[in-house]
Amino acid sequence: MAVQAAHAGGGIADHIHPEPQGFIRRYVFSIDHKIIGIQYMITGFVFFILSGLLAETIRVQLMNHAGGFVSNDTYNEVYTVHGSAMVWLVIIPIVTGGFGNFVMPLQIGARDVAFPWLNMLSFWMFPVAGLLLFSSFLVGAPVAGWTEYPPISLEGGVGTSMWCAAIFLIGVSSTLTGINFIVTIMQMRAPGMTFTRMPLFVWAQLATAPLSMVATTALAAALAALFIERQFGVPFYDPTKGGSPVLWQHMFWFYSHPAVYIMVLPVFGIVSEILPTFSRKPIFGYKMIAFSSMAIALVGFMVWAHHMFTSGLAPYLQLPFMILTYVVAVPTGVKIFSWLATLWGGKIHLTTAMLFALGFLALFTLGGITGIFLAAIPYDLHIHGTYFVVGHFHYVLVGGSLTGIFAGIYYWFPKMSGRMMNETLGKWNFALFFIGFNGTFLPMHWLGILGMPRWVPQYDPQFEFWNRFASVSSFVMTFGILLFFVNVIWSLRNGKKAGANPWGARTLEWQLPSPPHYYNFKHIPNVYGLPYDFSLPLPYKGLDEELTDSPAPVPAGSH
Amino acid sequence: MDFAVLERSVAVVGGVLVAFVSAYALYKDWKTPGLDNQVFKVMLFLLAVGAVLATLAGLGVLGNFPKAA
Amino acid sequence: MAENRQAVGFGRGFWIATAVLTVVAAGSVYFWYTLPISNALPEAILTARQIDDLFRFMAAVGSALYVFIFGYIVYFAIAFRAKKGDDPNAIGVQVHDNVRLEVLWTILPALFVVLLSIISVKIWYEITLQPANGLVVEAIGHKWYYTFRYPQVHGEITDEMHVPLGVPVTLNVTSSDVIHSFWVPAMRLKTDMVPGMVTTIRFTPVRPGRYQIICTQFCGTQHAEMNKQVFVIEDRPAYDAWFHSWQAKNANASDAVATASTGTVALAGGDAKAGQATFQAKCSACHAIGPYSQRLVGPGLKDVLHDPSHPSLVDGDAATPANVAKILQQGYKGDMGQMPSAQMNAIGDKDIANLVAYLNSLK
Amino acid sequence: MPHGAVADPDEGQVDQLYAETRQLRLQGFLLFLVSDVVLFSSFIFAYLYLRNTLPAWPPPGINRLDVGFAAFNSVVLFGSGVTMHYALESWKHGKFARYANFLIATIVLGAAFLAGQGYEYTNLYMREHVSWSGSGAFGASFFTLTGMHGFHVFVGVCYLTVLLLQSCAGVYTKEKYFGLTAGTLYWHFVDVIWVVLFSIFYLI
Repeated sequence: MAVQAAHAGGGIADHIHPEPQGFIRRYVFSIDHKIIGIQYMITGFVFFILSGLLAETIRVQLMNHAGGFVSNDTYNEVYTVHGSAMVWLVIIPIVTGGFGNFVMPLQIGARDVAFPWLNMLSFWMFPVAGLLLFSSFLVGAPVAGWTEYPPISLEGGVGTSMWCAAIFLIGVSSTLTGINFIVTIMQMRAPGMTFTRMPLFVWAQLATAPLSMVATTALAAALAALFIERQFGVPFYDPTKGGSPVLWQHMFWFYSHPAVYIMVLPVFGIVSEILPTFSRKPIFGYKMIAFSSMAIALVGFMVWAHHMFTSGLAPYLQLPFMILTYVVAVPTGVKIFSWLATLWGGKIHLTTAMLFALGFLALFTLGGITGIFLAAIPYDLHIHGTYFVVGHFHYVLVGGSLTGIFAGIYYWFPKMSGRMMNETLGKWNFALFFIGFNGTFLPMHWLGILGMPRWVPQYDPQFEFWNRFASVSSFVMTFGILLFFVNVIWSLRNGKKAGANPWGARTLEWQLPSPPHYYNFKHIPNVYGLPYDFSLPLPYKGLDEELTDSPAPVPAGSH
Repeated sequence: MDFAVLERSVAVVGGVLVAFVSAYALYKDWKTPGLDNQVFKVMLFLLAVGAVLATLAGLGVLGNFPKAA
Repeated sequence: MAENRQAVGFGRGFWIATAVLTVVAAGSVYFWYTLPISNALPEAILTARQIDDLFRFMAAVGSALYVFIFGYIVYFAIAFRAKKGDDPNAIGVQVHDNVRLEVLWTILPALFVVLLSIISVKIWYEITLQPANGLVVEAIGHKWYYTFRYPQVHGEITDEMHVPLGVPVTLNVTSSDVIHSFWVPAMRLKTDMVPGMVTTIRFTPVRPGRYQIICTQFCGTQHAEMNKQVFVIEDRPAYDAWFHSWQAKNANASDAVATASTGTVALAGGDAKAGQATFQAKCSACHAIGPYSQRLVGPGLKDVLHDPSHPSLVDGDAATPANVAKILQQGYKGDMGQMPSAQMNAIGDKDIANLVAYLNSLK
Repeated sequence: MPHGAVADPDEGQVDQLYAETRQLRLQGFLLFLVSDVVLFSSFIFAYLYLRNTLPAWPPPGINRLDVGFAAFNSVVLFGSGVTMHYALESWKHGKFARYANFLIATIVLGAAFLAGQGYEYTNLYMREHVSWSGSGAFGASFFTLTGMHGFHVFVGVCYLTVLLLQSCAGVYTKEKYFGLTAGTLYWHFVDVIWVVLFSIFYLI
């Protein structure tokens, strides 16, 4: 066919090819965005289990003020790999590579992402990076925390260099995915889907993709410099050879602050889909939510030095960073209030997905508020590097991102697998997770204020009670998460058949069969409205006929 | 002939040449449409700037020469 | 639509919930403002009180806000839930926007940001602009302990840190190996100890007692054990006694490791002869006694103080004895390596004076 | 425009489709170049930061870089940018022989630049004893950045050679030549990065 010959390089017409039939081409080295999305999620959850075990090792060690469960060095390795893996191998790949790949092309009415082969390449860098990172345990894993501040990270064996290589690789993957998503969203929206008709999840991905692209590249530079300094003795960071340790901190945080938004913005998108669906209400303040995502992404590039208030920067340099960090509170506040207003006056169906979305709202808000404490230089001088910080970022990343990930899985699982998840198990999962989570991380704020530093395998006996409390709570949380995996595995076999649109949702992906066909859309639909108006007919024309007139069913498990 | 003088003369002459040609190309392309052409225009402009810098460096206006020891 | 909104959204339940939340929020504000933080963690310096006040302010506003957000989440989830008897296709109130509300919740946080900025900048100025005229102490981080230097005490004090009550302290911190951190929770102050860099914090202790110094920046295997204490001593004679005891104890060990990076070295009475010996022992590995261009690691130093073609030193200062002494004392982070400081070279003020005298004698 | 026009590709709107995929690839390639710019910018930031923390630059014992030869070498690279521009222009106007000449000139100039840089490295290493790992932040930043750039030039030279061979083999037509556009974009990018590197290393 002439069409194929003209587009051997990839692009829209690629999916006019016949569906691959072999197992390998179809499920392993697939170029289908849906399969790749699911691959990201499965791989991400495998690493999640591994780094979850590491987290429990930390909590067991801290049951006793004198430690004693593992040696100091092992403990240091454990939390370093725990942090690095959770950030780079779990949350970022799942929210961008996972949900972004599976959901975003379906929501914009595309047959695939812009560069399917590149997409496959980005995915395969991810498990390789993960293996590299975890195999550093065999040779002595890095110890200096996920931030790896030199000069301490210049010491030690080859493990830290492996860490550099692994993160570099995942960074390249992230950059390529960012490029892929930007082009996809800019170029491949269905006709009629203007920017102001895009679902908010797509907006969130559009805000995230430039962050992954630009910030991650800056991190790649920092990592490359660390790597060549470690391996070839080229002085960038070593002060005794003319380098500067603070240089690393600038370059690292220039990435790692936006990285927080890479981890959280897509989850904002997930929540912005779930809340209107289960409230049977349009999202409140669509434009403000979309705009605030972009504002957060933009300001996110200008606040990195708020992680460095104790690093000896010139005082006049610190002030603008503090104030810009405060400014982030405004768009974030706008989002939270808009979500609240979306709930108001709705017909709320408390499905598990909705519970997790509400849980996200509750936990993330608290993480945002404690962020203000850390942004205020006078108070940051007190709590920087303490358990307050640990509590804060776990509220943002676990309470925020991970809760949102669970919400997203409960929401889109029927679309991915064609089966419903068990709602009873799901509600137990939510309850145990929510209670255990708060019990684990809430006391940490107070511990930090009272003087417990982070990165310690032993600590002052006065903090023992709350540490034990946190550890026990973390077991509860772990049990809750275990139920999640049980639920997924059980539902894959035994879940109720989902049908096309079990939740009565209105975005495009729910107008397709579950799971969607290989090509997604036989005919690309025309879009003529926002997907959130429950009182109006669906704003799509030209959808595959067999689905357009099926009535919106009641969400399962809502009573 | 001193090699250093030669290379500087080439830098000056070549720099002027490159600056003029790229400025001319920019002028010719000024109204071309399309994303790629917009990028090309920025690139040509920067190229002209670079050539001017190289010329000035060759003339000794910018940058430092090692002192004749 | 309006009646509908009245009935569904702003009925009695909503106002009762709002009233309850307001009471709870007020309670939380009261809680934070009366919370006796200083019982749990003493406020040992002048600014600690203000820092705690900033905390109270943020905690009060934050928790009040949180009470409303969390409360409304729970209230909405219950009040607006789809009930068993409802029409399965029932939908919520179809509102998209409310410009007034959105402007309100953009402006209010923005105002809060402005207010908070003003308050924190004010407190932060007070922290940074503490008086500089008191005691100058230097703290050095090592793996995994702290040492201190006091004026007129030779060498490093390996004991706990002692400061007299009410005297402003200027603390210069640095590190001898990796990044450490100097945190006294009771002082609400922390600064990183970055190798190759001197960072200064200032404070005035106002409460006698014994407080923990803790390292919060990961520095290796025994990071968790890197603690020391700071004694704030009310009894001036007791402080003086401690001070004199260290003066005596370090009187001889003194020149092994000398005070660095602060204070100027007295150059009078430098002995060129002794300087030459020190030069041979400590400097000749990197510097030749030859012209500037005779480079080993650093430049030749034969006429460092008398060379008209090199009127300034590597750090750009004029080539004067005092500036040479400064480089000898503080070191210089060069590119072919580091010109070690007096501390790293293990030379004292006297040695510096001798060396300068020696270099000055070369022509 | 989003891809409504390809809703039914069976009708074979090849040129329409080419325009669309070309737009995709163009944007993708430009974004790739943007991320490469960020990579260079990060290292440039590192260089300027280190330079700023040191009291004197170049550090004592290291002479200032020889701007004369660098200016000469820069002109070589900038000249190759101009020839590349005219190579693409010639192709667009169907003057394939002229295109080949210009492209070969570009490749030669690019290779000459690499040789010049090799000469400069040798000179620095042998005469001035400046090395990558042994000369502090100076050697680290100079060799890393110019080395990275040199690597990009090398890749570019290879890339352009492939393009030359491909165009000889008839891969591109007068209408469909996105590969050549991408090559030109890449080569201009390499030039423009050098404008920055030349300024910050030799001129300030």
